[in-house]
Amino acid sequence: MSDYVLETRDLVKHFPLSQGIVFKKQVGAVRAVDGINLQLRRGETLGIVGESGCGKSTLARMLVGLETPTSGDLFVQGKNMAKMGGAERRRGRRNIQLVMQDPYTSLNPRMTVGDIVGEPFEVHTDVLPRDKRRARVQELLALVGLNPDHINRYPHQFSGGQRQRIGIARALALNPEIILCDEPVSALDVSIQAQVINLLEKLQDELGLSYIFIAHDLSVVRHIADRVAVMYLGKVVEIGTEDEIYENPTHPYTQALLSAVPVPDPRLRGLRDQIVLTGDVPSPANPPSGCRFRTRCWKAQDICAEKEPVLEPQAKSPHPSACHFAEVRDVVHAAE
Amino acid sequence: SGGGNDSSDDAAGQAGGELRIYNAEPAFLLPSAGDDEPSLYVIRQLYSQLVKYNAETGAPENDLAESIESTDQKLWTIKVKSGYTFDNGEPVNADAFIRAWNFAAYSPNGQNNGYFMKKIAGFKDLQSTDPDGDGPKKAPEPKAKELSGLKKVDDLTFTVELDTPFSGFPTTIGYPGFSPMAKACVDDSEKCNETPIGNGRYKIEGSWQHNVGINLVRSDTYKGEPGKADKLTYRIFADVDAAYASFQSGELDVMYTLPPARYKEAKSQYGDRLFELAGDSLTYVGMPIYNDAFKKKEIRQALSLAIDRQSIIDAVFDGRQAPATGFIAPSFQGARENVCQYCKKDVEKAKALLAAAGGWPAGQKLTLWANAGAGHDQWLQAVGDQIKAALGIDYELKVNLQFAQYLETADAKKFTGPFRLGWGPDYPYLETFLAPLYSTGADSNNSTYANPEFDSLLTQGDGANSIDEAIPFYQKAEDLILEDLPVLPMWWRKEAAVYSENVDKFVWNKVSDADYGSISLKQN
Amino acid sequence: MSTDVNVKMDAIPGLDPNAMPLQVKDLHVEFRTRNGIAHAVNGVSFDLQPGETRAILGESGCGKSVTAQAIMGILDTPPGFVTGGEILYRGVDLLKLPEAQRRKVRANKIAMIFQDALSALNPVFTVGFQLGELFRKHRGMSRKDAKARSIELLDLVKIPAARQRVNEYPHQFSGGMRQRVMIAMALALDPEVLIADEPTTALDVTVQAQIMALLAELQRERNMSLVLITHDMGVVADVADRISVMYAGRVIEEAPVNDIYASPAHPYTKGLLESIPRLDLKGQELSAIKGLPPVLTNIPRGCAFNPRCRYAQDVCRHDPPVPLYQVSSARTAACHFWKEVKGDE
Amino acid sequence: MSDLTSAGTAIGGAPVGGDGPAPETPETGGKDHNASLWADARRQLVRDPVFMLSFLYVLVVGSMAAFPSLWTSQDPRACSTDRSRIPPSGDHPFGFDILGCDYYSHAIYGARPSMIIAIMATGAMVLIGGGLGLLAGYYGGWVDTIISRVMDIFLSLPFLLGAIVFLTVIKRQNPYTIAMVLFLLTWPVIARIIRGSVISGKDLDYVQAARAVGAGNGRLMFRHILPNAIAPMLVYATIVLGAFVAAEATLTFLGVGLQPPAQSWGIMISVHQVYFLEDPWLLLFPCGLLVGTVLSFILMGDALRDALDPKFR
Amino acid sequence: MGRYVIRRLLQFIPTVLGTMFLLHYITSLAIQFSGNPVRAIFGDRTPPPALLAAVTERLGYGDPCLDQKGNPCFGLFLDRMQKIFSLNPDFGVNLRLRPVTELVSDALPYTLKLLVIAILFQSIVGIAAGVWAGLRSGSFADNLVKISTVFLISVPIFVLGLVVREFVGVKFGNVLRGQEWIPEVISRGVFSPGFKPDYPLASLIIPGMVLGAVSLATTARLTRTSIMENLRADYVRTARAKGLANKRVIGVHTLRNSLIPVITFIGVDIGSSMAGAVVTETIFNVPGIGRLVTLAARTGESSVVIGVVTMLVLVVLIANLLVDILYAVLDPRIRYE
Ligand SMILES: Nc1ncnc2c1ncn2[C@@H]1O[C@H](COP(=O)(O)OP(=O)(O)OP(=O)(O)O)[C@@H](O)[C@H]1O
Ligand SMILES: Nc1ncnc2c1ncn2[C@@H]1O[C@H](COP(=O)(O)OP(=O)(O)OP(=O)(O)O)[C@@H](O)[C@H]1O
Ligand SMILES: [Mg+2]
Ligand SMILES: [Mg+2]
Repeated sequence: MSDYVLETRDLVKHFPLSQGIVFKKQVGAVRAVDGINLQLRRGETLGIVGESGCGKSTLARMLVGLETPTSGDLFVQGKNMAKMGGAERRRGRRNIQLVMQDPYTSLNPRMTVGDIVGEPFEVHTDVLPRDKRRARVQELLALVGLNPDHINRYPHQFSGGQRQRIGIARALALNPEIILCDEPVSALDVSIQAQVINLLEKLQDELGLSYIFIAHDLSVVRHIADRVAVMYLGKVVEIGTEDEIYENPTHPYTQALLSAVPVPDPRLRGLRDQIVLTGDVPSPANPPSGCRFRTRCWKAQDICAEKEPVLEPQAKSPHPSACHFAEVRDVVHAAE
Repeated sequence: SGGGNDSSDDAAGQAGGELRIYNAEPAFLLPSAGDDEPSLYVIRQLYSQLVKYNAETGAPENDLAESIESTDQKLWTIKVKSGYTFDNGEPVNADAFIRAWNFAAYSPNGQNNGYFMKKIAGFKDLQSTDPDGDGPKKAPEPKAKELSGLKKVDDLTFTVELDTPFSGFPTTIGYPGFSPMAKACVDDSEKCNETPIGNGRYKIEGSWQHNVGINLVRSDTYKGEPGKADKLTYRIFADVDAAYASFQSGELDVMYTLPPARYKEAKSQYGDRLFELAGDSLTYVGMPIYNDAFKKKEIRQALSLAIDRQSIIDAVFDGRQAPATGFIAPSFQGARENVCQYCKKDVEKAKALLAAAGGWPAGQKLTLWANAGAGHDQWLQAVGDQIKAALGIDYELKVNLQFAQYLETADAKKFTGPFRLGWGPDYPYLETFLAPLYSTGADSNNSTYANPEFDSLLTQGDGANSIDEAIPFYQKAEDLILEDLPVLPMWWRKEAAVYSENVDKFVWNKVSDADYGSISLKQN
Repeated sequence: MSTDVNVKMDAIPGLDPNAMPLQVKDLHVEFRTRNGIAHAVNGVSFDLQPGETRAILGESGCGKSVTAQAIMGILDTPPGFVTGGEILYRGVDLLKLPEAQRRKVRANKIAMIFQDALSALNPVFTVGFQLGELFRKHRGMSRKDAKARSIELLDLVKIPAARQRVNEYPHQFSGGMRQRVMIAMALALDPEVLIADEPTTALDVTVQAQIMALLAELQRERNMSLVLITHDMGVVADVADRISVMYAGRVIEEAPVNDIYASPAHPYTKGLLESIPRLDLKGQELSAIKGLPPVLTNIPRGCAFNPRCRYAQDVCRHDPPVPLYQVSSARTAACHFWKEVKGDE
Repeated sequence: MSDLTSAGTAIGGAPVGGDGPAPETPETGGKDHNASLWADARRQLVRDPVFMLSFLYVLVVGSMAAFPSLWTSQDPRACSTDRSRIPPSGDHPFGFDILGCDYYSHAIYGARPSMIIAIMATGAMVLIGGGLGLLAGYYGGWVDTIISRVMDIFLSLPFLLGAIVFLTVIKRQNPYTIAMVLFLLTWPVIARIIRGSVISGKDLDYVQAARAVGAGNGRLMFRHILPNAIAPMLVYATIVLGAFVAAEATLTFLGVGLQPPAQSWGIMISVHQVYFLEDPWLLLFPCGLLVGTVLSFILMGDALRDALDPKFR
Repeated sequence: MGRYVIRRLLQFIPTVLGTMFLLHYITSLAIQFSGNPVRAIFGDRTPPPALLAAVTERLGYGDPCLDQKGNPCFGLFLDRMQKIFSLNPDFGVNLRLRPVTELVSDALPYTLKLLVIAILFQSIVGIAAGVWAGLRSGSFADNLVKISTVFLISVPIFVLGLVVREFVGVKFGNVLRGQEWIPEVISRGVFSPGFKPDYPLASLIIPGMVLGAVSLATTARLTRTSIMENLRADYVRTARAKGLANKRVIGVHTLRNSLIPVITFIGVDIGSSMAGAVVTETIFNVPGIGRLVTLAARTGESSVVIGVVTMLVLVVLIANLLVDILYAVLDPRIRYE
């Protein structure tokens, strides 16, 4: 049963939209996350990609307990979080830690690095006796490649990349098994980004961590992920191993997304099979009927408006893909 | 209108022009209700009474009255001159007076000047009484609606019967509270308050513009001596300093008072045009005789002797007060000079008296009381300083009660130390300085002084056949309180008025103060 | 009505229609701040042929936007000051022109698109007003005509229902739409040069593709020269003709697009290219540039890149590589060891 | 292997360009400086002559209030009407007031009530107003609704009018009651400021990060949210402190403030304002002291604002 | 937009009721603890108890709950509310038997005029000074505005008022009044030491300016910072890049955005200006609301205090509403929420 360190079943988060003058009544909801099933294996990295606003962060926030799901279940090591008692749940939560997107805003500017990294110990006082904490913090700093002597410095005395390392050290403090990275490098410069990715990979090797890695940048996800889930408007539209998604995408949205990624090679100019989507992402408060992607899809037929495709392997898709007309198309290597 | 241009240049000055007058906001323009200075200043021009006072001597002279006579000082017969009318044409006759006085006395009408009717027989029956004493929702109707002491004889004659004989009665009825009132006015007194229906030298133009001004014009129908100026324009100010600024800017012709701090300046700047006169308003420091600490008269005498009144007057009032040397205003008939032997500072004697009385309880502070926001704290503090310096009694001030609460404290006899209060005469008769303040159980006897000898002297004075006969009794009564000092008389207000260059002849009535109707303006 | 009516560029003395539309020579810009003088641009030179796309590449803070602002003449002064160099538009040094004349060059001849379209559009005026303003002030059109032209422009940049949307406010548009509005605004007066400062950084990849495609199409139609500022090596590879790579306020390498990607001649360019995750390197560690970008108030002596450079020798710590080394006829690089770098594959 | 550990040592002062924020979140740039905010601010303030002068002045006034006997050996209550309004002289640098009390010692002793009122009212405002603002902003929902409505009620009472009504009712006008009334009428302002900062602060990334780690409400509020809200509050508090010193005088002028024989600058001014044409020094000395104090506080607040606001660097 | 207004209006109700109850309770406490305000109208003369009782009853201070210390007098409050919110609003009478509605309708026009002058003065001069300083930050102009505004803020308003009345109204005015050629509106109207019924508007100009002085300082400072901030905004840069003239860049693109916080301030400040009118009206003898309420509070006329302050609160709230609407007009981001 617990093959998975983490599993979600039909996880849903709706943000109510209310209206009314005196008594507020709910008139609808932003369906930020709308029924998501994911499994994360031990030691694996699951990448999640998707356009801005598709619900990636909301999903991440539910996983770490910052947001209560509207419905659905979250299993950590086979145990349902919702059914756990307070203390047990707290212990369960420790197992999932978060690395946030922006290293400039996610560290309290008024706390020293030592305080920031040591905060988990102050909150979960049973983890480590007080006198051992400082040494542990220094160990953590060393682990993420920072000078342990800098324990009394403030975040602003560090560069972006270093700050992101502080954030990672904080996430590691409680010895979690799962680390959730919500766009951990998108705020960093290209030259710095690589440092952080290298560190994350190193830590996974050393500590046997499982990652959920959320990103905009498809090439980064490809570099780090074992499996990739593609999200569109609160739903996963395609999921598979990194090879399956990048080499053999079957969902039109995944194909469009991949084809839009610029390739840093001028020789491929004009040779790539670029699919330029028209129109904007519809509002999650009022998603299209049936297949949510149909408004921008070049394959859309009547059925797409009527029937919502399910996320499972299709006739022409060996891996799960939520499209009635799923079909492999090589967009990355079009030229070759 | 009312042109005086053709008439010759007589001594009283020419008629005409607009006199711009400083005033504070009156409380009421209804003669039965207005009892404060600003109200009276307007009402006196709108209404005339049975009696008026001689500007120089203050002696009462018949005005609307043809005659006022009595044989026993108890039943008075009053004849009214004929031909006088109200602004609305109603005649001024015996009914007009009876109507007005009944209206004032009937307590549900809530007229402030009802108080002045209380010597008239039957007054008690017009007061609603509260049987259980703690105020049911609606007070019961009084027993009667009309004063039994008022009787109409004929159209122009009526009789007034008093409860007890009172020789000063004819003097008192010059007070505007005794004005006649038109029927229309009594019927709709609220309207009459806004747009008075008077019988005086002036009548209102438009109606009362609250907080802004009141405009009067000379009444054409008035049969007596007409007013000088064509118009009297009262400008209403909430703050004397602001008014003085207006005066300095040439926007006012007469100010009947001055901001205390500007007295010196006004004196040097306006010279002759600063009118000064010893006044008759007393400021006193009452002694709570009901409090053990003040029971001994030596204590009261010692306190009085510790105070240097003149020096306080110089420091705080720029000399604008006259130290009190007795209980009766110096300008009043029957007043004597320097009768108060305890009103001069004499530290040695004060100490001796204090010692004789057994001294002041050690460590106890003397609490000096005054009402808030009226500028009394300054001089009271000086009084405290002087007592402290002379007798070593430390003091504290209790000056934060608003007037209403302060007066309630007075009524409830809850003062814990000397308290400041003032007294202005109701009528130019020396009795007004004695009976209401010191006779046993009198309304304004806030010190609870009680001396049967004093009371009987007053009764004898009231029953005397003439004022001249009455005065010695009153003086003897004054002698008693001069020794007992139920209150420490502090000073008499000095009237100080300024007038502008436009004013030709300034007239100040000894009793009723600035007489705007008689002030003439320069004509050019 | 406006003084800007019928701009006669010939009025500018020395204007040479055959000269290059834009040429920047040894531009220097500094910011005088409380923490010292920040040398944001230290000798930037490049030129631009008609119809050409010039990419300016570099990481955050290297002075790309400041260069663009200096060209437009919209630096915040103070604290920013142009302290040297020339900016030539068709042979005329814009820096020497009086403000009134310089103003006529803006939008008419050289226009600019900003990075963050939401903050670059005035939130309190409708899109139509902000577009129409250009026609009214520069072309003296009436309100009505200006509006009609605005609608045409919105159509041009493929905004659906332009007629209605012209009366809406910027916050009512999506990110991609706003950027289109910015483009429309820049193209309104048919400029010869368009400077696009990271036009797609804030956008999703799918939208980025739309915008880049649109820009390319419009550029082709109008034979406009384009200065494309970005830090995305991928975007550049697709559209640029020539590339200038900036580091610490200087152009450290300048070359035709293919040459740079094939064989970078500066270790920084090389590092940048190597740090991009690539398919063939999957599973391996990425090669990162070590260290941190320099602080502009305190740029290292010698070659600014020397503390992070794996080729650095003593000479790099003392002598700045000025002037640039001519790598080939069309290429320059600011590295003493460009040969080694280029050969070291 | 990458050589990352050495990178940290390369950093000296505050990083400028290279460490700039991500393009998507330009406004976070200021955050860079936050931690050293106070250190930076202090450094800047010490160099600011206006601030230092104001600070010095406030120190002087503060010491008058705390230790009046340091400044004068005269008893301000030793008065004699014989010396009324004698102009300044060597022995009595401020002369005598209307009751013949030494004006200089009155001014010295008068500092205390003014300062007590200002400090107590500001203190209560910061603690209670700030606390309520914190609760309202942090918990939102009905807590916020109730606190906000109460705030509205107190805010809609015009300040001076409210003070007059309250003080005439209270009757006991001493520094404490006046401070209380000033507090009652002004706490919503601070509460609003704090509420605003808390609302914007509680969604900050680092607060979310702490919450994700499992931090409780108390920790989030006091460790993470509040420290950030303190800067704007402090700036405002300084300015308000000055305003309160002036308010004491105005209330006294309106007759609802302190009453003699208490000593305060407000009393000195309102008692002697009528003499300002005749003996202007009677007004000038207390007014000068008062205006100086208010000015100092406001200038301090201004300097603080500039020093704390990264935008003005 | 309409919704927005309605919502704001509905939000008023608890505020207004709450404020009225607060005032009601305070004034009831005042009567409970310090006694019958009616007593004051008889002054030094102690009135016969029957007379006092009669007058008390007539003026509406006869409710027995006013004798119980601490009693919030809900019944009385409900009675009052009923009268106030009936078809013929009745706020009661003052001690001189004048209806409060009449008192307010007499006084309000003066205060409103004063306010309008103050606000005009404060906005025009304040914004002009703020823009001037903001455009030249660090220059002499900037420092001048900075210093003079702080100074204005720190001088108590009554001292300012007195000095202005004596030196501008009296002294300088007298010089003008000596000059034949100066029109009377100026010499006798504008430069008078206080309100004059003959020049009901002109004579309010200087008092209005004094009233506006304090807020003027704040307005100027706010405008200055706002301008300085907005000058750095990206869209201002865009406007420059569009080749617009400097005048337009500032006048159109910077100013409107900068004025949004200023207008909010001015709106919120109306309440405190009303309060400031207490002092100004006293010094310049303006028969307005401020004076009315001060006197009423002193004499404990609770009906007047409640009536006047309630109406003031309404004015303040309505002003705030107007500002909110104006705000929405100026800032479309709010309008379309
Ligand atoms: N607290 C909230 N209340 C209402 N709506 C919300 C809330 N948080 C998120 N949303 C909405 O839910 C949707 C998903 O947001 P989310 O932040 O998860 O997107 P994302 O995929 O992380 O986007 P990005 O790539 O921009 O970070 C968005 O439309 C967003 O507006
Ligand atoms: N107004 C300013 N005041 C002070 N310094 C400034 C100002 N504008 C820019 N700078 C500094 O100039 C340097 C270059 O900034 P610039 O905006 O050109 O960077 P960029 O290359 O465009 O970076 P990005 O990719 O982040 O947009 C930076 O260090 C920045 O801090
Ligand atoms: Mg996100
Ligand atoms: Mg930039």
